[in-house]
Amino acid sequence: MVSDENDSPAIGRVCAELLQSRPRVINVGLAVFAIDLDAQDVDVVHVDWRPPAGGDEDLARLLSMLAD
Amino acid sequence: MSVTVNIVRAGVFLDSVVLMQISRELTAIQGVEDAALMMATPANWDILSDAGLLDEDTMAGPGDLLVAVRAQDQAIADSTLQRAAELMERPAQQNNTSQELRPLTLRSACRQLPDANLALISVPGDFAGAEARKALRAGLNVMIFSDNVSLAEEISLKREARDLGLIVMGPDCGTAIIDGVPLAFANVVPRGDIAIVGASGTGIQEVSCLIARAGEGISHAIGVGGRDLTEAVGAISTLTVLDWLERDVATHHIVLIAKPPAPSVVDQITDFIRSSSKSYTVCLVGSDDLALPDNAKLTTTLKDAAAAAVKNSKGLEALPVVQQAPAAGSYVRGLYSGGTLAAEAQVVFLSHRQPVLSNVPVPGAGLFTSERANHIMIDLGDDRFTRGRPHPMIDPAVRDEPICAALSDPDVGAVLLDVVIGFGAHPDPAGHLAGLLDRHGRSGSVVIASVTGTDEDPQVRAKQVSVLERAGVVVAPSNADAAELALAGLKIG
Amino acid sequence: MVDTAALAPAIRRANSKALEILLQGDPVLIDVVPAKDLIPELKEHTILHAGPPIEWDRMCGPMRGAVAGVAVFEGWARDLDEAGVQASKGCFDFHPNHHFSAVGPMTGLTTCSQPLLVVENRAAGNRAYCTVNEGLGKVMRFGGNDESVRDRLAWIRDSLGPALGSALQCCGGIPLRPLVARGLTMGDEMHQRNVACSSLLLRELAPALASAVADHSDLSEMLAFMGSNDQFFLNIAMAMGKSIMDPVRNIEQSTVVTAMTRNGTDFGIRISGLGDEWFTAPVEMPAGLYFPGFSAADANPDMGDSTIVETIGLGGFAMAAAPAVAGFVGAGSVAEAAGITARMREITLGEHPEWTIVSENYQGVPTGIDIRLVVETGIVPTINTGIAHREPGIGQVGAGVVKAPMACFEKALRALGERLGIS
Amino acid sequence: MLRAQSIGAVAVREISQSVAGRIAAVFDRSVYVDLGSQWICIGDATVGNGPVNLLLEPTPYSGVFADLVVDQPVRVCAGAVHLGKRPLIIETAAKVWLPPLVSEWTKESLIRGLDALNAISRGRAPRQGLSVFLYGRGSELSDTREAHVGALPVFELESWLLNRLVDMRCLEGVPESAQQLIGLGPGLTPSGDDFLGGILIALSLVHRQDIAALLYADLCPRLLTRTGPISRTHLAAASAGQGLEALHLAINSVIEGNVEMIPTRLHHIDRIGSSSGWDALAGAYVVLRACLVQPAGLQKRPLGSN
Repeated sequence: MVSDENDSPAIGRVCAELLQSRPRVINVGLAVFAIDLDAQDVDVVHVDWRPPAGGDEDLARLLSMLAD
Repeated sequence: MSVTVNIVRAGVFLDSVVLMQISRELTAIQGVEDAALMMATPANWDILSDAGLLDEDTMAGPGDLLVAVRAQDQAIADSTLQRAAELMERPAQQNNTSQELRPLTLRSACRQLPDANLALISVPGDFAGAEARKALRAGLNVMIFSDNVSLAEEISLKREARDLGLIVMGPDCGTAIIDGVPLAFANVVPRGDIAIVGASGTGIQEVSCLIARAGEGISHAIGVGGRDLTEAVGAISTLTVLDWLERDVATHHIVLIAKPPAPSVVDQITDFIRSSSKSYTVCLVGSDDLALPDNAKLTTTLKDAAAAAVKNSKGLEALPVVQQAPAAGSYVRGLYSGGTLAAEAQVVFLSHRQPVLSNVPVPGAGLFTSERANHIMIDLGDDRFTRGRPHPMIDPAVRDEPICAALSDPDVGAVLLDVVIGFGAHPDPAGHLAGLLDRHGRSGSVVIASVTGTDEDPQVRAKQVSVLERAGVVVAPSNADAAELALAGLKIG
Repeated sequence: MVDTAALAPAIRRANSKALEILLQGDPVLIDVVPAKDLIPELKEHTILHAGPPIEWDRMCGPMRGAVAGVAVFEGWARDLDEAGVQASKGCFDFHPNHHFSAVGPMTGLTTCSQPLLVVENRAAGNRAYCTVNEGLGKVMRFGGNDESVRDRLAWIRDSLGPALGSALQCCGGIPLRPLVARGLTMGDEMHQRNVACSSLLLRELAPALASAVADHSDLSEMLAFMGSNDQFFLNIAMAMGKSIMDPVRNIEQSTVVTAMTRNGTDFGIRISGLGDEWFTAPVEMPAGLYFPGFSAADANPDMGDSTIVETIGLGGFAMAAAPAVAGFVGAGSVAEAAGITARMREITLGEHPEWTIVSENYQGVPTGIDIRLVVETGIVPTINTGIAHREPGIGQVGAGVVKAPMACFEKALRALGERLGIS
Repeated sequence: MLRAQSIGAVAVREISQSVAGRIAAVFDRSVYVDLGSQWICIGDATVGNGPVNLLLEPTPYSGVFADLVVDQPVRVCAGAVHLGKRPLIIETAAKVWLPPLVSEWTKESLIRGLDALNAISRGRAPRQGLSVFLYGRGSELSDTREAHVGALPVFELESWLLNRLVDMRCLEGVPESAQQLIGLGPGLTPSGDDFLGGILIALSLVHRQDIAALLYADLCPRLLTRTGPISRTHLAAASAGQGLEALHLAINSVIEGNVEMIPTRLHHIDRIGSSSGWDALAGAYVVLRACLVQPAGLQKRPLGSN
């Protein structure tokens, strides 16, 4: 199965969809925000984020240009 | 009449230390006269028998573990045995916790939560743009908590979001309440029909909490970032939110909190409001220079904005009497974790014709450089202070040194502080402050604070207030009131 | 001025195409044929080896041992010493298997008279080759080179190879896609563990083999050889991997890895969008389980073309399907096995629709390694591997896992940046 | 794949003589394996060296034993132990651990050591168990049941040891009451067993394996019915003069009068079970103190180094 990111992004979602239902959150960064959301029974997935390319700035810059 | 019960666990071997801990815990239970966990050897059999801990029907061999309890009644004895069984299981349970593999990338997180609709990004600013872009391309709305995101990046992200029918909240946006769910730095406020759209976090927090304290509620609160109303960004996110709110049936009134917008975006905003079916309060902290349509009211402080938004603003007016000794110094030093709160304090001072300096000056205030003999309002959440350090709302210790310096400054008569609670904030900022004041000792200056929050917040506003009051801090009902009190204190002197 | 905004969509399209070709691969084992009949370039004194290109002076012990052994086997040298002298004088022509649609396990030596398994990818129409598995213990792929090793090679050349060839022709070939799918549900990951697939293959092949071999004692010997060798299928899986990945090569702007391989000295990868260039870095030492009497001190650095199976999403990538193999990783719990596969999902573009993992609710194995994801996450492919003794002629001393070196992927990413004009 | 970093002599023997067994007990950091005639303990480095212990090389994985369940099969094959159904494979070839030797010592060094141990253990030893005998008579100083029950047997055992140590002509048998110590008191290995183990080990260290053999021969038939299998395992090793490394180091520092080392060594004693280390030390103390009482005229063999 080809994963989503190979398809074109979901352009033209129903506007204001964000305000019409409880948020479902992907948390990238401070874990405390995910913990708070989880405590409120909000669907949340925390990303164990770390700097891309182990912090190598050159590679990170290159990646940012090549990234989807 | 005491009751003795035994259970035998054949072939169960628990570590000696664990056996001892369980014995201790059982003996400490109310109503338990004696308890022991021992290997059921003949020698121990005698010991337990002498201690009245042996049920004569119990059968066990030397390789078995015997749990023996003597308690006041059967119920206590049984529940104690139950507890013993639980405690004996505990190590096994700990072992069984399988480490859940957390996704390392936004991409794999999306696979885990395919119907996600929002990415909350709080990675260092240098990386936030890249993560936000990935989120947008995965069809997610984005809230960028991170600061230190470049203007060019912000513009490019917001344009991309607009094209995708999505929104970028922030950057440097600490607060949102969406469909009743507080995100990042936000307070637990009742649901209601007032929406708040603001440049930055603490302004939204203050207004939403004041509205809650006046007995009304919030439909949504959205932070759009401090630069959204600049000419460069062109109010992209603000206009998106206003558009969404226009169609949101839960919202009847909208509070827009902003710094004075760029002339080029003023028209867009006022045109939108004019054509809107809803009513508005526009809070331009520090400026009353804006012509608005009839369905909008202009205010210059957060407190006035809250009062204008609610139907009955009685709950917002009580001011405490200053009980402190007259201040010795002549100037007020405001040390803020919230930028909009620092701006509001300047507005209050300017309205009393008191000149004031700040690192984030409102129109009419001067830019603080290094001169001290002035009223000075510092925003410690400003990018310049937070690069590489936690925000003062997460780690109040960031503010310790400036507070001590202000308290030791003979020119300073009153120290003005904000204490912001709610999700995301420090678990006990008042306690931290009280501890600091206690260590620093009393000095001539008055410490005046307000607590932005509600009693439903995890830290509980009432408790924070009482901790501060016990520490000798004068606590005002709102940030604007705190600034008023600081001036009043000086006037008494 | 490069239009960087157009890059991402172009890469996405290229990778979609790469993944499509990868997932459509339909490998069928069709024949066993002497190498010289398949690869015209494979003349006398030409030796194909595992991994990226390497010359004699940089070869590791086991590979040198195998070179000496194969030279004697082919009759180019009277004994091992003479073979060694010839090698050091440059009498042999060395090339990677990968340059000739071939792969080989461990030392991976391929020479003209050895019979090769032929796998045809019926979706793309290409073929790939691999030698027949020699069994366990002292074998040439682990650098073994004594008489017993050469005798077995001769038997494979003269008896088993031709018999397998006839049998396969007789039964019309064996489709590998469904066979591997079944093997995965039976606990194989096709690198470290091939018990199920070897058995399934034998079951398919036995009737045809019985018709092809007239002499009962010969047949019995062949069945015993294949039946006693749990890894017999490994070489077929490798040829299969090569046949699937070769058509994925040379797709402009694609960041998909088309080959990973090692020669005991260097680890090398190829990227679809970067043609046939090798990006190499020093190979790492495997970590794993040693046979009694051996330890990490005896181990040779990682070696072999077998990493082609990881390249298509098997081996370490399919660890969750084969918890038994996780024992080689360390504590070896089922959760750890699943964890390795989950980590590989972070660096791959898709999942195989038919090769599924039962315990993961029939999720497909992660496949299509994207160098961008490897560099970004810092997660390198996990590879299941056998461990050879560092001295020539001793053979396998253990099995374990090894990480692909990150430097290969970084080099490739930089090269891609240059190629696209954005370095 | 796990590897042993060190292995006790008893464990080596058991593994070499066994082909199969079962998981007998599972703890966070160790498992006991029943190999038929004897149990051995497989654990991480925190378990410490000992005669029945196989210590694993450090691994990056936690909860190595988490999936093992009591009664799962154990197989020994080509020097590797396969634990459980999955199995967890442990390569056992490793350095064999033997107890450290006692270096140069004299009666004076022993007096110094015993005085220091006595002084330090007062207030430092755990209240439960039998460690009270390190500094007192037990029943007067402790309110634990095991100390009360153990007071008489300890006294009789000590008298017997004294007679046996000082008088080569003494043929007195092991006092009947000694068996009351078997399986006495709290802990996975009851305190009385640890105490007896300490006596056996100390007897070996002062070269009185003859007395140790006598005592163990008397205790042995009763162990099966009076205490559990883990105690039996440790007592069997103690009868050969081997105990946990921490215990040996502590006893050695006492015999050598290495007063500065004693507090550190007692720290390591703390880590053996809840009181097991101290109970064993108390047993050793009883033996060592009896050694001092030897009237000069009756001393048949010089106190010297081994």
